[in-house]
Amino acid sequence: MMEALNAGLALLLLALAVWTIVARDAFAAVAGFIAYGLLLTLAWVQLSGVDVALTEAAIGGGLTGALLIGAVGRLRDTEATARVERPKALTRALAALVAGAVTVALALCVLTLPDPAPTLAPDVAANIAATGVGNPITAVLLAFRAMDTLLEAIVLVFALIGVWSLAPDRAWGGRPGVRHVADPNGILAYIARVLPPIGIIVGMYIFWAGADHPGGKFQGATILAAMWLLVMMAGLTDAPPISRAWLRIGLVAGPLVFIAIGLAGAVTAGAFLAYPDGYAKPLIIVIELALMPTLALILALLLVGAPQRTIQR
Amino acid sequence: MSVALNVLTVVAVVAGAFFFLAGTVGLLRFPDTLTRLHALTKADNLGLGLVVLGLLPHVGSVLAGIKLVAIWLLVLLSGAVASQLIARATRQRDPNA
Amino acid sequence: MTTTPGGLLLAMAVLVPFVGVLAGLVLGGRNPQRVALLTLVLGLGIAAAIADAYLRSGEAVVYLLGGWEPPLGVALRADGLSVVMLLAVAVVIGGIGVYACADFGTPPGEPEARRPFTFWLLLLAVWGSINLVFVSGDLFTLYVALELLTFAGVPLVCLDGRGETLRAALRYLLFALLGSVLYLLGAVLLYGTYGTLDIPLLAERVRPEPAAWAAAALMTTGLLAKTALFPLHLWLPPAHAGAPAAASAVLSALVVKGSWFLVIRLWFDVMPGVVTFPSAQLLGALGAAAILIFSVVALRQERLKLLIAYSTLAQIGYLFLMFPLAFDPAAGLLDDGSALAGGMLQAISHATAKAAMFMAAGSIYAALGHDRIAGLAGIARAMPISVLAFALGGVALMGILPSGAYLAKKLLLEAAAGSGQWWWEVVLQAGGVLTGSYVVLVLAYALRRAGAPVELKKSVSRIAQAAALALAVCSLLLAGAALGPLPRTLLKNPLALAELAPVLLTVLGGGALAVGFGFRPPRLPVGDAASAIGGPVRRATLAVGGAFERADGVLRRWPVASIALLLVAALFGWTLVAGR
Amino acid sequence: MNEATLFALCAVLLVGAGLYGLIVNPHPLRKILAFNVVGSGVFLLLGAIARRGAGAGFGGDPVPQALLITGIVVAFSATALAVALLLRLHDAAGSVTLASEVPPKVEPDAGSR
Repeated sequence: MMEALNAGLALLLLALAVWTIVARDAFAAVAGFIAYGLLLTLAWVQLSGVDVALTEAAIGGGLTGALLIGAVGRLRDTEATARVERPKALTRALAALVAGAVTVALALCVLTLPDPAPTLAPDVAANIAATGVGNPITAVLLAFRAMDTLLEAIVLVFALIGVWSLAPDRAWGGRPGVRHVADPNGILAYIARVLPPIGIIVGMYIFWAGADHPGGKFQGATILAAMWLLVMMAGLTDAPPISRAWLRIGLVAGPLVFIAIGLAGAVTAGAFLAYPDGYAKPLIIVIELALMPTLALILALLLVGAPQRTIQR
Repeated sequence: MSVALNVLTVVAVVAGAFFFLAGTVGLLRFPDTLTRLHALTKADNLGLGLVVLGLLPHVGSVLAGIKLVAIWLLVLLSGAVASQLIARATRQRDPNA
Repeated sequence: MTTTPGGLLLAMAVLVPFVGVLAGLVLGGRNPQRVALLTLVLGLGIAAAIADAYLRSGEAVVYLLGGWEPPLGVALRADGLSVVMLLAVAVVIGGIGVYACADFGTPPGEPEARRPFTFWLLLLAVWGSINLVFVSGDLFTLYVALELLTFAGVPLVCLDGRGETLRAALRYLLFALLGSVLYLLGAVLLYGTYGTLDIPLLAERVRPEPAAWAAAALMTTGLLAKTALFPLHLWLPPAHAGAPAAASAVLSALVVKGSWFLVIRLWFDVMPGVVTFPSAQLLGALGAAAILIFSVVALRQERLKLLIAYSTLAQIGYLFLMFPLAFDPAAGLLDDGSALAGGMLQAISHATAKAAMFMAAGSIYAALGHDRIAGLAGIARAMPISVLAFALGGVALMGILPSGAYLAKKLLLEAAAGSGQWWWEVVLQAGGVLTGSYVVLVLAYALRRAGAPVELKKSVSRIAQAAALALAVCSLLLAGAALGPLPRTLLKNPLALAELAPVLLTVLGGGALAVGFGFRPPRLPVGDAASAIGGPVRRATLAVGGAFERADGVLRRWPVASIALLLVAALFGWTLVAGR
Repeated sequence: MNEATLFALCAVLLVGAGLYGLIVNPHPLRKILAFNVVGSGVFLLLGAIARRGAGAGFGGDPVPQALLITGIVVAFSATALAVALLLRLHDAAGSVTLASEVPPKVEPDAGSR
């Protein structure tokens, strides 16, 4: 039964991926991709990766989908000219050939993966007690491979600097994106008042549960970002000018706290990003708590885009 | 008693599944965005509600029941947000739609 | 594996620039520049301290992050290669930073301006990321480092915000993403097969088998796409030629070196026993093709910055010649001997020289308001420092006395002779002559006397010009510095005829090529008799040059380039499987 | 066939389909979509590998699962930067074609506005 379901899921994933590639209309392709992202979440659950599933649903499906939907609307007028540039049949055949060859070679590699598979699960199990957290993913992300998590936060900061750097010179320091206007008494504004408190609680819960159960700062931060975006879209608030001091502080607070705790570890526990005995769990929670607002701000602002409106002096 | 509950479950879940089916058919067959939205929201609201209702007698604890109902309410809210945003985007692109 | 003395410095080499980015972002205003300049000094000190720690122990500096030992944890490692690159990058970034002060100051009266603000943050971002590439010992952390480097490099391309630079940046980003996803795919296969991503542990476990072959082919190809080795170069010329001079210097001198360095890590450290003789020959052949084609295309450019961009492409080819030379056929594996030393020396002198050349070209562009090569007459008198910097950079690229690259070339030639691969000796010598051709072409125009004194539209900061000159001198000084650890026998008497002959050959041969292939070659005082012979030759060279240029144009189309990418991967896979 | 092998093969096919789209779709937005398909294929392969490494009481090897979370976030950052760049190109140049720029010796001002 489960096998048939998995096979159906895999086929559906493939069909949606092919649709995303070959659909004539860009909007249809993006819609296909969002459905694909949601189905992928089910695949993660089937592969016992509930944490990954949450991340995929929040970021892979949700935020990426919203980003692409926004872009496709603004690029409608460019689709016709792009279609003219479509490569000739020979090129497409050649492309199919080389992509197919890579696929076959990869499939052969996959089928010859060693059995039993190499795994670090026993190492994680043997060392997780030292971190004080119950969720092995959190232990990997915040202790064993904490450097990757620090770098990931920095990746987001760089991406935001990159997006901001695309602003027209006159708009530097101003508000990003466009101002949304909606009927202040409309249903959207109503929902944008009702939903955020619930969303914030859910986001905090997912973060808090992440220490011992699936979840964590990232998934929580995405929900917070989504709530902020909803309030912006309902016209209840506007994106802040990028020169605001509180915003700049918020953007760097998480990584700086992370680095500071890491350096304190170098003094007290013998290594950068090490935690003194017995303090691992509280320090991990402090780091996650500091990272969450930063991540939520960056995720939301990456969606809003580059500053476009001239600053009012 | 348990027979009656089982009957309720079967009826409610089947009815919920029917609404999902109808919503999907509507999504595929209706001519424009707004009517498709109309079809979809029925699937979300009624379909999921009926499925949750059907499952309620079978949950082990009150907490699990509250969780199920909370899921339904959250889906209602998020569905409302999404359909509002989609409808607005549609109207902005084509005011006559 | 344990942490060694000075290990924390490795983390600092990465963290200090990153903290600089964060501090600049939060302080805002004109502070990013101040923070960056302060960090330049600090970072140079850290690089020097790492070099000191390495020289003291004579072994790789290692740091276990969080105290967790691989495979569970992540280790930072700096061997000789990393130390050399850390130092070189610190020097080059320092030079670029000084140069950029003239160009990227915040205008008075404005609280904060976009161009300077982002430039200084991105400069530090590039630095921290590339340092991470040099010191990371984990293939996934290296993936993140590569992405960081790309995200920092792409916005530098389009700092000016013109449509064509935005297009160049988007092409760069998309092709680089394609490259990094192939790299990640290879890393995933390695984890699935060997259960670790740590480089020393992988080196122990990797065996020649399908997953290792596929991973090597995919990762190498992905990295080549990010390095812009022929034929995967579609993104580089417009991106490097369109960026502001200081940004071009960063991109050309440093950013492409990150992925190049990872190819070395992969081939020499992760799978020296997996790579085969034919695969190393293939890598060298791509390099040789890059040297030949792009040198000729460079000669046909009308604009100085495009010429330098194409010269970067040719020099990238040069950097891959060491792979076949380092292959030890007897043992059937890559051997890190004199070929590797030569290749590293080549990379450093290219980094310093290319930064100097882009900076000099930027100064000339700013002063003249254009960078048409044909319109450079008289500039040598008006801007002697910049022209000198360009010339010295050119000398370093040509690999003639007295430059560090000369020693690099000798080392590579020695390796070629030692392994009996005479064909690479030909390529090495021809490459020097080809490089000579476009340097001579530019200098021939720049040194020409103008009818009237050149009118400069804008005076260019002397400090900026001096920074370019200083970097160019650095690339020459490397010769002296490298003589320390290298065997004395390499260079006995620099004034002996045997040493001077190649210099003359390179310059004169280069001059001949410049006349033959140049799009608008310098006019020579030749009589009718000479032009009667010259005519047919010139027609032939024009035809060849045109053909190369068209080939370059075809290869820079997206579908062609991306199919070429997968074909290169397939070729590497095939040479790895069939070549043993 | 167990679920790990099934989804690993599915992942490989996704990579192939995405690579094809990345080559032939001329519109940059479609290339970004195709890149995301390739990326998710690579992630799914790593997920399948994690599942194969189940043990010590975990349903999957936690290390690759943690890498996946980092990978998904990095891919999102890349997508956000690419989309912002694309939209800015659209505003500045009016077209979004990636075709080679016109060589400056023919028409010096081509491509800019």
